[in-house]
Amino acid sequence: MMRDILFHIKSLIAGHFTVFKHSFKPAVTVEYPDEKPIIPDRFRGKHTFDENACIGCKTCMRVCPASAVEIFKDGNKKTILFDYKKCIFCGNCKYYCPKSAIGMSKQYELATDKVEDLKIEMGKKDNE
Amino acid sequence: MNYLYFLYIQFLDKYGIPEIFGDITFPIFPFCIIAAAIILVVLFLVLFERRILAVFTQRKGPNRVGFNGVLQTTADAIKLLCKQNINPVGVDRFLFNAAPILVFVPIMVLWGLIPYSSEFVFMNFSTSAILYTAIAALPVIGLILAGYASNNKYSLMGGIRAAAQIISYELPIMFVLLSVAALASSVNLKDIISAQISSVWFIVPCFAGFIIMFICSIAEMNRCPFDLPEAESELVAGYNVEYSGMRFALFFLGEYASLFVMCAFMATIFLGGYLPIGNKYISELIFGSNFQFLQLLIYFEQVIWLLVKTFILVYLVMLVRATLPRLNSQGLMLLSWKFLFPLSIVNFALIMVIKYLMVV
Amino acid sequence: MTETMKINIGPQHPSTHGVLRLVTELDGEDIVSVTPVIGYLHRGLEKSAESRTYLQYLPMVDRVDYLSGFFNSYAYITAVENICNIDVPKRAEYIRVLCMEMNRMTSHLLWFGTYILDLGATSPLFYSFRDREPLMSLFEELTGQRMMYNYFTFGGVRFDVTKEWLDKILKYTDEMPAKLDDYEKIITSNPIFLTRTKNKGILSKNTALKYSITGPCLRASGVNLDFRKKFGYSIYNELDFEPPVETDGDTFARYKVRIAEMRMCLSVIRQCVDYLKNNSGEISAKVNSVALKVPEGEYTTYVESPRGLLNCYVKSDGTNKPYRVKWRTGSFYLVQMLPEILKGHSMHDIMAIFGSLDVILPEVDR
Amino acid sequence: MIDFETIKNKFPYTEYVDWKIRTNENDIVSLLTFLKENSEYSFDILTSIIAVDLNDKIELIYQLYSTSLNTTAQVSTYTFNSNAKSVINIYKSAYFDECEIYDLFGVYFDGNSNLKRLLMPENWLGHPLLKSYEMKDERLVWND
Repeated sequence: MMRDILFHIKSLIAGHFTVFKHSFKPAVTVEYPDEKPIIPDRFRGKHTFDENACIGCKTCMRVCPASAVEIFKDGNKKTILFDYKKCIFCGNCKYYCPKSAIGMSKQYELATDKVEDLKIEMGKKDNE
Repeated sequence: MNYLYFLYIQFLDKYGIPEIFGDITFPIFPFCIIAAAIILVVLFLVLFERRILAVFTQRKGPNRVGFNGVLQTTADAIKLLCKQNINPVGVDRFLFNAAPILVFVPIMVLWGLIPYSSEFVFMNFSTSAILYTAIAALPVIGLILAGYASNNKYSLMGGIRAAAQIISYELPIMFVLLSVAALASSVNLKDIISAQISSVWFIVPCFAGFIIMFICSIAEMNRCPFDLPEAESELVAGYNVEYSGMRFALFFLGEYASLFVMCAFMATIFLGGYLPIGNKYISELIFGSNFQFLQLLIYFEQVIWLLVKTFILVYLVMLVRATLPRLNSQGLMLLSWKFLFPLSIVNFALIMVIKYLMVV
Repeated sequence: MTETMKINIGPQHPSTHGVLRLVTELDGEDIVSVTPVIGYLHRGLEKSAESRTYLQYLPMVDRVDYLSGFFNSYAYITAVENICNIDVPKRAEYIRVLCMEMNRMTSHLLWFGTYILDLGATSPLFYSFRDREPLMSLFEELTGQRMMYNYFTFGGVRFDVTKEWLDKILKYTDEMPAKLDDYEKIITSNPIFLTRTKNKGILSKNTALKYSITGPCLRASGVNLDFRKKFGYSIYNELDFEPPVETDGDTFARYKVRIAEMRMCLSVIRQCVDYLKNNSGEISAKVNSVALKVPEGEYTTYVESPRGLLNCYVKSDGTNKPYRVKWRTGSFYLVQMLPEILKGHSMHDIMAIFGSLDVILPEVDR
Repeated sequence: MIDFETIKNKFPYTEYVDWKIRTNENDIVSLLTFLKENSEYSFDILTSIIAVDLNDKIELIYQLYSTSLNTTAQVSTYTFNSNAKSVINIYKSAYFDECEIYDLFGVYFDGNSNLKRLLMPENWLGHPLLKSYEMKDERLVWND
């Protein structure tokens, strides 16, 4: 009984001391908007599109689980439409593109207050 | 306080207003002082707690609003004040509105009982220590009413838990207070402090009592690990689950005001209250004993000593909060009735023996 | 006879870890009966499989249980690989096991933090999240994302690991035991924690088997059933480890099993890193994932996930889409068992017991 | 190794290949009881029940695991009229499984008196995992 109580008191003190000890360690916080986290190279952020490399095989459309990507082929002109309402950033379109025309950038701040902004068309050519 | 009263009567006398009017209206002054002090202290305490908890967990805490985050809690308070007061369907309107006030007012009275310096006591009753414990138990009525009036089962359970808790933890406090009163031969808080000038601080003879008092005070202010009435992970928010806006702010204010006042009370009866370490005032050492405003300076210094002691205790309370998980109701009862209550009686008996030896 | 009170715990509640609804009947604070209501997070993952190709479905399986995505990918991928008879290179298997064990570590760390938070202590939550963060960053570095990895492919893994990456893991495994000791100092012998967990929510061996409980909860009840050890799938039969077993079957035993399992994970991770550092090889068999030809057949994988046995049943009818995919998850059966384990306890113990089971709701509803 | 002859003698319409047993839908309860209670096998865990819609019939697959033998077994049966025998008296864990199959496939289990929708809402129309299922509920208007 007495030994139990002593043991409990000892463990309580040890617990408090462990928490107290942590107050001397530096903070691990990343203060986000001021201080950006380090983004690794393989990060899957917003897509990039190289219209010259694209051959219009539409593999990306076939491998996308959420049907978030669409390729429009009009002669030589290829455009791609990403729907970020649906996209789950799985990277399938990037991984299985035979010509590496689709890439994924490190851009991750994609929040917007307009729904229309979430549909992004890439690869428009001005010359008609 | 007497000086303030004297000034006020003199001021009224100048305009020919009778003294009786002054007697009746004078309490407005301490009321205003306490209200302002509570808001200031609570704003600081909340910030202090958030920063301290952040330090314990290797975070930074609020550091955006104002210089290094000092205005964070002020901004939070303004936000709470601007929020809509929601009256949920089916609440008992009168009790629902009265409950936060019933929680807050007794705590405000408690603030008036603490001697902040040897001349700065708002209410100096001859039995102020006893009165303190009596009033400290009152906020629970507000909690029960809040739980009952909210028309919410979680709130009701929170309120009932609060009642059960306060009953179990009131008794050990009384016994500890009795032993302190026996040591000081008085139940007046100022006398208890003056008794500590001549002898040691009462924490030395009555260390077990201090531990009991510390645990019971945490239980009385419903803080972790005794936060069963508002247990977030079980009862969502317990008795204040339906409250919003200003009424919620009152609960919040009451919680932190009671945290401060409980710690101040413990500092008063165990750590010598406003007494400095070694009974030597720093201002006396600096300015010499012939300095003109020495007495005034000493009053201020006494307040600072009390604040320092209080905040050391507040820090300890926060360390406990950061470390311990919440008790369950069986553990709560067991701790109180099987451990603290017998220990407080033993402590009381021990103190009586010490007192007897001291007198002889 | 007192009148009982019905109280709804959830679906929106701070500690149901998702959207579980427990219709609880209370007598005072004592529980008379509990009825779990699930389905608030049903996303139709099994139906979605039928309208997608094998490759299209692959990124979605990470979301069955978002805390241990690698296990789900592994279960699905091995099922498909076995139907197609694809041989996976050994290095790829080692990388897979390494990822899975790291994932088990993150999952248990998250469980530890949230469970202690359920009990009311705040600091350990932040410590466990702090220690989970390096692993998440390592995952991000390797796979590109912190939770929804899409890293395993049919026939292997997508990228090879680098030496620096492995060194970072070794550093982590060296630092971690001391941190686990810190957790234990705060919690394990804490008297409040002991009163709240000892002899609470006892799950006897027979009840556990009757309700097909698997994983740490079963091992805490004294049954040494770990499919990694028993089946030795992947390369687990080459690794040296001993799953921890406790006999009490109470909440505290489950806590101890998980803490011991974290230490075991670290040793398994170290063994995998050793192999990967000293051996090189292919990381993926040559498989045309886009036009994957899956012959007719069916296969069930048995994977030991952090929450118990994870089965993935895949039936193929020879087309490019799975005919039927069925997920069997550990949490589903844990939720079913809740009425039995909570009976006779008080309101306080609901969260203490429920938290110790480590139920993840997305996995229950799929 | 399993002695298939004894099973074959007891349940004549049973096929057996490599721990995969296919049986008549009437025999399923007695076969599972036999597999569980026979001390030689003692399949004590029913890991899951899988239902597969084969258009004209529904296949029910009972996956068993034996802790003593450390082996899995797969017992399957067909149901043609969406009616099956409940096994909750043998394996308690089957309750949620059967509710789920009732919910998603519309199979009724005789002997399970408390069948309810488990994952879908109570008032959902149809059984989603059937191959013939189409979402026809007009109450649900999706906002695209």
